[in-house]
Amino acid sequence: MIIEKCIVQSIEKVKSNIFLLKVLSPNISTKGKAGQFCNIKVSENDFPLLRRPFSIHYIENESIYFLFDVHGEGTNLLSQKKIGDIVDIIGPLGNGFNINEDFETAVLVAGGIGVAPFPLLTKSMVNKSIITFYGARNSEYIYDKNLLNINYSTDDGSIGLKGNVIDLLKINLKNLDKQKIKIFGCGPSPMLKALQIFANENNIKCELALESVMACGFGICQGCPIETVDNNYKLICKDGPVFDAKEIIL
Amino acid sequence: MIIEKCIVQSIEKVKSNIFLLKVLSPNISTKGKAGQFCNIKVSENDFPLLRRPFSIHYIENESIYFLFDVHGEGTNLLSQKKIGDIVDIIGPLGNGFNINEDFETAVLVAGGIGVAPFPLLTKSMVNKSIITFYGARNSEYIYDKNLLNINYSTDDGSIGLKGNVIDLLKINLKNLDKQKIKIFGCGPSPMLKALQIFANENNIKCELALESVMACGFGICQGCPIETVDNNYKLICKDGPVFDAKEIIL
Amino acid sequence: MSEIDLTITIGSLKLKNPVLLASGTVGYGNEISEFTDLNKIGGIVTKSISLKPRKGNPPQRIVETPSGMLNAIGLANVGVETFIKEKIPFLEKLNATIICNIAASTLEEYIECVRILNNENSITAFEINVSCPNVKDGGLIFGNDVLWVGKITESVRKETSKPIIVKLSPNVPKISEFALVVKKEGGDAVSAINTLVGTAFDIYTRKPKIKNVTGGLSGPAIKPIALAKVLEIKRTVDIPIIGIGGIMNWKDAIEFMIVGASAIQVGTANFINPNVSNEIVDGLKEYCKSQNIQNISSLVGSYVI
Amino acid sequence: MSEIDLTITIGSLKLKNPVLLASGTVGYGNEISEFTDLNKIGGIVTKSISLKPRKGNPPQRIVETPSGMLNAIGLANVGVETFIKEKIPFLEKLNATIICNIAASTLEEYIECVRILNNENSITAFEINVSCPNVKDGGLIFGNDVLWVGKITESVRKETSKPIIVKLSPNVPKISEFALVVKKEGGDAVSAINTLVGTAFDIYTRKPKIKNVTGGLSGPAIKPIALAKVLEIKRTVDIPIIGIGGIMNWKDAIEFMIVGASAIQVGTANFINPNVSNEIVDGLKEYCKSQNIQNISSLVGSYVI
Ligand SMILES: Cc1cc2nc3c(=O)[nH]c(=O)nc-3n(C[C@H](O)[C@H](O)[C@H](O)COP(=O)(O)OP(=O)(O)OC[C@H]3O[C@@H](n4cnc5c(N)ncnc54)[C@H](O)[C@@H]3O)c2cc1C
Ligand SMILES: Cc1cc2nc3c(=O)[nH]c(=O)nc-3n(C[C@H](O)[C@H](O)[C@H](O)COP(=O)(O)OP(=O)(O)OC[C@H]3O[C@@H](n4cnc5c(N)ncnc54)[C@H](O)[C@@H]3O)c2cc1C
Ligand SMILES: Cc1cc2nc3c(=O)[nH]c(=O)nc-3n(C[C@H](O)[C@H](O)[C@H](O)COP(=O)(O)O)c2cc1C
Ligand SMILES: Cc1cc2nc3c(=O)[nH]c(=O)nc-3n(C[C@H](O)[C@H](O)[C@H](O)COP(=O)(O)O)c2cc1C
Ligand code: FES
Ligand code: FES
Repeated sequence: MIIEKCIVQSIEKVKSNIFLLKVLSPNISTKGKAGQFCNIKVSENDFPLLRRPFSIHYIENESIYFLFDVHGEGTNLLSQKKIGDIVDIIGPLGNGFNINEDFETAVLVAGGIGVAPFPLLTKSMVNKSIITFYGARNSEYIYDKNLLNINYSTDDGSIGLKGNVIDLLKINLKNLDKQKIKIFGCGPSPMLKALQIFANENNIKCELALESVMACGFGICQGCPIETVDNNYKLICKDGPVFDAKEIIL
Repeated sequence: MIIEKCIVQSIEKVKSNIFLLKVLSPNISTKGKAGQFCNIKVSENDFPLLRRPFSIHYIENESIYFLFDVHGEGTNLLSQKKIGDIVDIIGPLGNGFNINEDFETAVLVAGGIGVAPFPLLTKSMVNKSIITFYGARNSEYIYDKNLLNINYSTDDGSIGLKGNVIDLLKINLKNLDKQKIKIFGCGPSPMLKALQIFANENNIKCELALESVMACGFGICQGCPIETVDNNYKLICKDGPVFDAKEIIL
Repeated sequence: MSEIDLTITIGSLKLKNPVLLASGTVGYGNEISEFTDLNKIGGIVTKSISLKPRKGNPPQRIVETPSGMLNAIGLANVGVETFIKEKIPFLEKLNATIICNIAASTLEEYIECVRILNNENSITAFEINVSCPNVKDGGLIFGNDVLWVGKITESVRKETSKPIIVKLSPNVPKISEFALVVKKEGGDAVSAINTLVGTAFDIYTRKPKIKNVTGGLSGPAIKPIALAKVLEIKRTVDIPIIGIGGIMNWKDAIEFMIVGASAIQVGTANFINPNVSNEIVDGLKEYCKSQNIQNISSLVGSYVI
Repeated sequence: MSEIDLTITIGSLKLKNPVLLASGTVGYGNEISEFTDLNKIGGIVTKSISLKPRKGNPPQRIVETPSGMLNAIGLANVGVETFIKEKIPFLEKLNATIICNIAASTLEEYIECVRILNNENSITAFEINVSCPNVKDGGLIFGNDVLWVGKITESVRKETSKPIIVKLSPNVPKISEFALVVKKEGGDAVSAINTLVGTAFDIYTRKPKIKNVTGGLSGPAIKPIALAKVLEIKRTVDIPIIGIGGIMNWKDAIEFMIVGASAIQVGTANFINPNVSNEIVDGLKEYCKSQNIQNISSLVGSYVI
């Protein structure tokens, strides 16, 4: 965990409402793993007060990429950064995906901006086969660089299956040996919940990357609990944000 | 009094720490007079909360100029505006200088950024002779465009008299007929106080442009009182910011 | 859907919509009328009036703080007599409800003020300010004492049949006790909240940034506190509440109504955007439309806990 | 000028400088030690410890507000036993003063906690939290009641000769009455302030943004209130004060010392800049140098009013 002042190398609107930020981060970039996140100070003053958490989208040489949705004031300010601006970033935070488990095919399931951590995950798994299921509102919300074997679903059918990504997954997963795959999920809560039920019912290995409002991002505020099956709380920032689907109650 | 969304036409650092902002303001520009001010929203969000007051520096066609010092957070944000940005401005506020009185020579006395309202005042007085006395820390803090007959003083003597602007004024005023002049002063409080004493003792017509922390700028918060000689309060924003030197207690 | 009904009823007080301008933040209406249509809002609460004119505190009276401001105006006002002569004529012409806010240093002064002003037809209701933090006499000595608040309510009640709204101090652990006593003594509503006591110092001169040393904190900074106070009253006392504190836009107004405010007052926001009250009225309408709400009054206290 | 003396004495408690980390905003020190040098600051106040472990409140526990945040963590903590076994070993190694913060739902629990923890040599002082707004039992029922605060102080005083600091609730009209009773019952200092009760609601779901409905407001928004509370105590009661509330940088720390704080605690700011406490120590030194202050203790209560 490092606090680093990073120079903005590029920032562009890659899709309706979706921005791609590239910063030079000699320190965090060498440590960051897929599924980890950074906590970013989006302004130089005290407004907004708290940092904003974003998944590490991609790492290339000494640069880190973040892919984000403009959501409220914080992401709006972040989207207005200019090349050369300095951004104060804490990272890498949390635990990444576990790719060392015994599986042959990684099944990546992304809902909307939940796609953010998957390019780095894809890059990290050189010796696995990868299938990606990517659901979004419509084609205007899809940004699919650095992904492999992508199947799409959209709410309006503008690209891929008209429907949600869980339906898409169910249709396509029939042909695979459920013992040899591992699902990695990231997206909005209802999607993660459906994915959790599906994976657990079918006894498929599954990890989910969760979100929570966060104050600190590294375990000191206790603001981000998630209930576990043994009736305890874990911290999403420190013990997650990636959890085994069998471990948590969504 | 108008609320107007104005487009930034230019913004430049004209001197160490001093910025010149030019905005397109078809409405306020036609009404604004020398000595009046505008209350500017320096950000698009609620930080900082209050507007910041600035004198009308100059008006040209439909454009208004503001000359300002970077002082704290608010002026810092204002200095970061870019061409094309929209700035929310309320103006013109307060009463300007009274130039219709009977005098031949206008004596403009500026301390530091207090020079701001004088270019428009100079422009307004076509049928008077004008002498300007301009004191500043050093030559790096002097911006003297659109002024006439300038005499300088600086704390370090880097330009003009080494000393303060009141000394400069006293030296140079000896040759003038005190009945035929009117002094217009703007600058930091100690300077205004000294100027007030000098003018009143010598029975010279004198108007002073005052400053005060302001919440509203147009008379509804009662936050900006100045004591008058008849033991009352007037509001700097509404009854001023220009006051007769005989009227107020500094 | 037919036209959305924005009217609000607070006892015998009928408002055409729930948006009021808060006392001390609009003077007597004249200046702000250059920026905003006062006929469009529910009403104006006038700057606190006292029996005699008050000069107010010496400067510096205000300072900005993070997402807020401190003020120690000290109830500067023209006094009852001049108010009637010079300010009411303007207010009378408006098609908005006029609520007259009254401040005093003694019980007798409250009574006297209400007695005199009760004759003014243009005044629809009284807001009794028992909670100004910036004066030596009265103010929080009254506002933080439940017995005094009861006594004042009881006494002014006898002087008028117009609606009485008591403006409560937030500087207490249980604001609902104060609302309860207002109800018991015949008050029609409470408004919550007035400002919180705060201060700020210059670290080089070591002097207070406002001459009065302490001032009242207002603005967005206090919104969470104000919401909690309104909710506390709503959950324990059956009395209409007017919500105040840090309302900057229509979303904030809705939030106050959800936790229990029948109407809201806009204070500090007027200084930054003097047309904000009109924008809030529009925003309320749009929100109701989008949420299929026919009567805005159905929002009041509609929280889901 | 010789080296500036940053040491502070609070009764028998000696601090190498006035900068402490506030309870609940640094856990037990481990995580934050990756970002900041804990040996450089005056001390750490540990997360409130209760006799038994507490899970804390269900999520959502926090929400950002204008220049502040609400939290309803609900005193989630490992309990005294685990604290001693698992957390103290790390704290012991630090060259900073360890102040153990204790929370409880009954008087007996306070007593029991202090009794057990009094044996731990690494604990230099106790901060008694009587002011947590986010728990059903204890919390503000104690903190807003001067009799309870007196009783708790008196009782824990009997259990330890280590310095006792009582952490006061700001949700009261006269905080100095609480400071007075702490002094009377043998407390060594008070810390002020804990968080203010606040809430926030979602205007579409109409649900509270934090599950506990209300939470505690912290951050820069409350700084003016906290400063006023510290000043009020300083002007009326002769007891050392530890100032807390919205301190984001060294300037804020100085402001608190000027109004009367002998030491200060940094809370919410740690979340945004986990190295801020070290930066504050540096800033205090620079300020003293620039202002020709030899002993920082001379700043305490040096306001000019
Ligand atoms: C571990 C983690 C990784 C994330 N990765 C990404 C990513 O790669 N790309 C992306 O676009 N978004 C990501 N998010 C969500 C992102 O943090 C929020 O969209 C962002 O904080 C919204 O801030 P705002 O000020 O624009 O919105 P506002 O709604 O104005 O924010 C208000 C408050 O709520 C919090 N908040 C709002 N939405 C969320 C959310 N979904 N999750 C957490 N906090 C939220 C904010 O942090 C802030 O404290 C991630 C969240 C977490 C926890
Ligand atoms: C009528 C009037 C005309 C002015 N004209 C000019 C001008 O033409 N050029 C220029 O550079 N400055 C001018 N000023 C001063 C200018 O308003 C302040 O420099 C500015 O508000 C500082 O804001 P800040 O956020 O940068 O500073 P901060 O110190 O961070 O501001 C904190 C608070 O104090 C207030 N404040 C600080 N200094 C002053 C001040 N000197 N006067 C009033 N309020 C202050 C701010 O408005 C804000 O509310 C004028 C002030 C007034 C009242
Ligand atoms: C400058 C100023 C003056 C005020 N004067 C009064 C007053 O005279 N009487 C009163 O009852 N409240 C007064 N208030 C309190 C406001 O009416 C309101 O209760 C408070 O500011 C909180 O609302 P806000 O956050 O929207 O400003 C004043 C507030 C401010 C900021
Ligand atoms: C997330 C969070 C948790 C807290 N937990 C505790 C606690 O366990 N015990 C306690 O005495 N105070 C607790 N506090 C209060 C702080 O110690 C401090 O008094 C308060 O936050 C005000 O300071 P600040 O504005 O610098 O944060 C907590 C504050 C926050 C924000
Ligand atoms: S965000 Fe602070 S503990 Fe997780
Ligand atoms: S600044 Fe509000 S009355 Fe002058």
